[in-house]
Amino acid sequence: MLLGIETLLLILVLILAVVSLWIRDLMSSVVVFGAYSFLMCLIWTGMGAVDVAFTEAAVGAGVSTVFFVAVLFNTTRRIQFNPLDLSAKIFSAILCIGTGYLLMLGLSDLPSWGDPQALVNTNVSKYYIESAYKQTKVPNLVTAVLADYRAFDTMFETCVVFIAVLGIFMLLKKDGREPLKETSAKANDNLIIRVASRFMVPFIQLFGLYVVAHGHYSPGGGFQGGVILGASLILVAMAFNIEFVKQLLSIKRMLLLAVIGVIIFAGWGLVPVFLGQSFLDYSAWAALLPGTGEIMARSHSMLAVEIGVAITVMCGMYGIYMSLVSDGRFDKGL
Amino acid sequence: MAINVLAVILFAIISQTIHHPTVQLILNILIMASLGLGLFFFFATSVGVLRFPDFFTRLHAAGKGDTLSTILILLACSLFSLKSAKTLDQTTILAAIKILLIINFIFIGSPTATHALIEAGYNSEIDPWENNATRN
Amino acid sequence: MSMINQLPFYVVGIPLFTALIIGVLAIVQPKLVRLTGLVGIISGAYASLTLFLTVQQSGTKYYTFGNWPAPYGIEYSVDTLNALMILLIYAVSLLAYVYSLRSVIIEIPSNKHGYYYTLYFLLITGLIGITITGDAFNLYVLYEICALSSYALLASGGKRATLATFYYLLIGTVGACFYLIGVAYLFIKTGTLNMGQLFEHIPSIYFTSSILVAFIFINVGLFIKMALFPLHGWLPNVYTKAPISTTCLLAPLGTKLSIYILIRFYFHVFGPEYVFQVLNIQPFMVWLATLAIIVGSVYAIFHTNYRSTIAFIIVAEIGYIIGGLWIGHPDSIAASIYHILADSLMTLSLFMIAGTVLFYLKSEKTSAFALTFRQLRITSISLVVVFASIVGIPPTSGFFSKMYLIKGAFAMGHYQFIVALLFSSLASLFIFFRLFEAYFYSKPPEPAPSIIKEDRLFTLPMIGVSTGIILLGVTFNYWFSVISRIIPVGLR
Amino acid sequence: MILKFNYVIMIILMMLGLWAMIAKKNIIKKLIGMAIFQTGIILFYISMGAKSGSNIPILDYYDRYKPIDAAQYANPLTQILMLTAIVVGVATLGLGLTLARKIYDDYKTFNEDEILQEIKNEHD
Repeated sequence: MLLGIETLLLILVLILAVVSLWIRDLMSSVVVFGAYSFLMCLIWTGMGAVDVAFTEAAVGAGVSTVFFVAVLFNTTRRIQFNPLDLSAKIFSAILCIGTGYLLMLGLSDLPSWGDPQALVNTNVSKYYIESAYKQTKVPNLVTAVLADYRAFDTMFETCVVFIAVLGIFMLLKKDGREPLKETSAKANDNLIIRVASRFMVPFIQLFGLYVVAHGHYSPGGGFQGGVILGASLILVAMAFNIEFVKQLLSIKRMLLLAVIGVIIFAGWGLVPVFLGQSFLDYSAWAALLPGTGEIMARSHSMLAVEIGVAITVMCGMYGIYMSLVSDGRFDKGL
Repeated sequence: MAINVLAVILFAIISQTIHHPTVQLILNILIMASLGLGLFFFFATSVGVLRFPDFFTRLHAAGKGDTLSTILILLACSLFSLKSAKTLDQTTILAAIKILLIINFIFIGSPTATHALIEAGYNSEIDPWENNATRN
Repeated sequence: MSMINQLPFYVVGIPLFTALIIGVLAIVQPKLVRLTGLVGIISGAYASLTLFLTVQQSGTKYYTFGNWPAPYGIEYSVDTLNALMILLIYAVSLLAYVYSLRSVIIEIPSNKHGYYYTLYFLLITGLIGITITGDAFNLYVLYEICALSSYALLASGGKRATLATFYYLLIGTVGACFYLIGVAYLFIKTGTLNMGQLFEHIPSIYFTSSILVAFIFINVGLFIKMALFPLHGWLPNVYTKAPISTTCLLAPLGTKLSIYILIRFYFHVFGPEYVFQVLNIQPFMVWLATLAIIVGSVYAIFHTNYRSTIAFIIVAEIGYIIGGLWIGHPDSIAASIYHILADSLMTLSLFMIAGTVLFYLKSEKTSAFALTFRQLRITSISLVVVFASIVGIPPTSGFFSKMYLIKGAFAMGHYQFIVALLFSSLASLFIFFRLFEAYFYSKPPEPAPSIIKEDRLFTLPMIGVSTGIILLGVTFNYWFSVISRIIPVGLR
Repeated sequence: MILKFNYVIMIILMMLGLWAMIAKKNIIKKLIGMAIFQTGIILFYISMGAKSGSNIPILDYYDRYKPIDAAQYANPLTQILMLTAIVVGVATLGLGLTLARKIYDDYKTFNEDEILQEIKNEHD
């Protein structure tokens, strides 16, 4: 049983969820939602899911809050008062209670919280725990399963980020010809913030690269590292202005890099097909990488694949933020 | 920054003698003291945020107290990870140093964020609180 | 590994890599985008045809990704039904792609064609992926690939499309999440995600509540995705506001493939024994399908906008397939699988006609169709063919599916379903005559000045799909024998 | 019941999210509800893979060559599934926010009632 701090956190999480839905100001609601995500990631750490917690801290609490703020910044944070719509409330309440009842129905059947003998923990996952290190020489089992056993999922997951950024471009990107809208944003000329971010950004990027490269041995990997790298660019865009960050990574190059990241992943998996093995069978790379056996070839391939993921995710987060904050014009922002 | 230098020197000193009972005792006391202080400052911060009258004073409490208490608690974590290790090897020291690096980030990031918030508040012309009771 | 053994990968890999190459070309050399797409889709179609023939000869094909054995890695298992569906997807997407070569130019601003086609091919990848995969979670990921790319493609249709797509995004996420909850309940009791292994584990937990919950949630999730009657609210709005180029691809495949996934879950995960014997909900589901048919037809009659009408015809057709499936007679199940093929082609044809008329007349009111019959010859011929199929006139494919659906329903005593089928036929006939009478009775309005009449890129796929509808009907015996072999032994 | 406390919380979170998606009039609130709904599911998966008294699924340096007791490490499989789900979630959120943004551009409001009112006015 894991009761203890997790129980307390779960209750807190519930309270925060209610507050973030109930509060009558969108910006506050978003900030509370960020806190909710962060507490959620503490719970997951408590349950031993450090990689998931890391991702949630970077994605849920960090970047998605920034996305929300980027949208609210250009629009409105006010919530209009609505007359009470009783029938809609009753309808939705019935629907939710129905769903909840159905879920509760299955509750009696589920194994208790933290039971190591439950079938979910013994069937397939046991095999991963026992043999992943022998077969791939990667001590972080999550990375091993993510980038090798279930690499096909991960490839499409990278595609999802790519689709998101492409879709947002498709919907939001404006032609240069359209007239500029007057925004209240003025160029950020605060010296302290500039100096501080100028000081921090290299370290953040270094840390991002470390997370990508050290994913084999510690929590982290392509997604987390990519999000951190993207966040560093977002920080530059916030502290300076969009023109400045566009000099570092232009929009066109960002899109190109986002594709290239997916191509690195998929292409790395495609090479074994040409060598007569199945897709994503990294052991075939042993023939191409000098001095590696089949096991080490898997280990190295995972690094290559994670780099691809990191590039795509970095460009994805950066691209989504830039589109949202400048409404697809890429001239002015937060 | 100075705290890092101090801590690294501390690591160097204790790395030879970590299992000595006196060293263990000192480490325990250090950990407990910094944890306790950190928690105290956190508590004070929360009280300040809740009780202070306006935006600027509240942020003052939040910015200062939060930074200091986080630093203290992280320091305690760093020392604890040293102390609880079975043997002192690369991994343990690396973990301890990583936590110290987080302290650096907090040390720079948190005051800057507070500054940005205060400036935003100032620009959007929030009236600072004045103690009318004493003036009259 | 020989080329033949790689085929299950090729059918997914070719559109994926085409999408990636287009993604690069869109930035580097936009002129090559459309040509690359054509090459990609034709080679994919060739691969799928080869796969279908191979599977016909040598039985189920297995493909493991990363060479990991089945429950540990992700596995594709392609049986005849799978291969048939993939063939269908390629046939439809080839025709829709050819059609889109012209229509995208009209509908999408020229600087976004590269993005559009990248998403288009990723959508095709997702559609094939959900059909072929043998892993319950991989299915979810690919569903999201489909969903996200379709949100972007659908919302590019302007002001009203954005709002419709926003609701579609919310409800689509709920559908996908419900599916994920269902999978969670299965996963927690069995500890595996591989469909084959799930099938082995499930008989031991037939009478637990968690499998019931899993069944309900997977069903509801997929019902949302396929727009079965009480959950169809999102469909008409989305399909009437979105660009034609997108709906030509998505409307024929999106909803029908969800039904196919459902069939797959019934047959190869829960097992027909659980679905048709342990659970006693057959009458309820058939009534639901009956209601779907009647409601869809009634709404279709009352709408005067052409695209709204066909959106509700889709809702009714989904009722056919679900009803035929739940009747549980081998004839009706085979007919409903056959109807997936037929209905995909019919929907494709309907939307192509909608596009041609819309681009030419700039209106899709039923009264405007008078001009269609006068001036757009090939369009009107395909309109006659497709409505013949929807109503169920013998040489077309719609007749055969309807006949066997009625046969199955008669054998199992679900007479209300037969009544609904006949009612729906009458309703379609009514809709067709409303379009047709305009030719005789209403005075044709002057067409808005428009350069696009019947472009060859419009007529070619329309002729193709009309031929397909008739061919599918004429070669009915072949398809039916292919399909009947797939139905699990317990149901034959 | 107390042993399955986590599942109860997860169910309540999902009900909250679903309720917000249907009943809330503000479309940004709807998106927050969607995110809460997704986190509920992620919590479900993660908590079914948790084992009491287990370590994080990273093999210690000293344990790598010993025979491994599976009960000692948390279930890695559920975590991988949820990593994917989180990334899918943020991608969906990004697209949802984009659509919300476009809706705001068109109708100058986030409020559902006002949008529907405006559509009705356009028709008349």
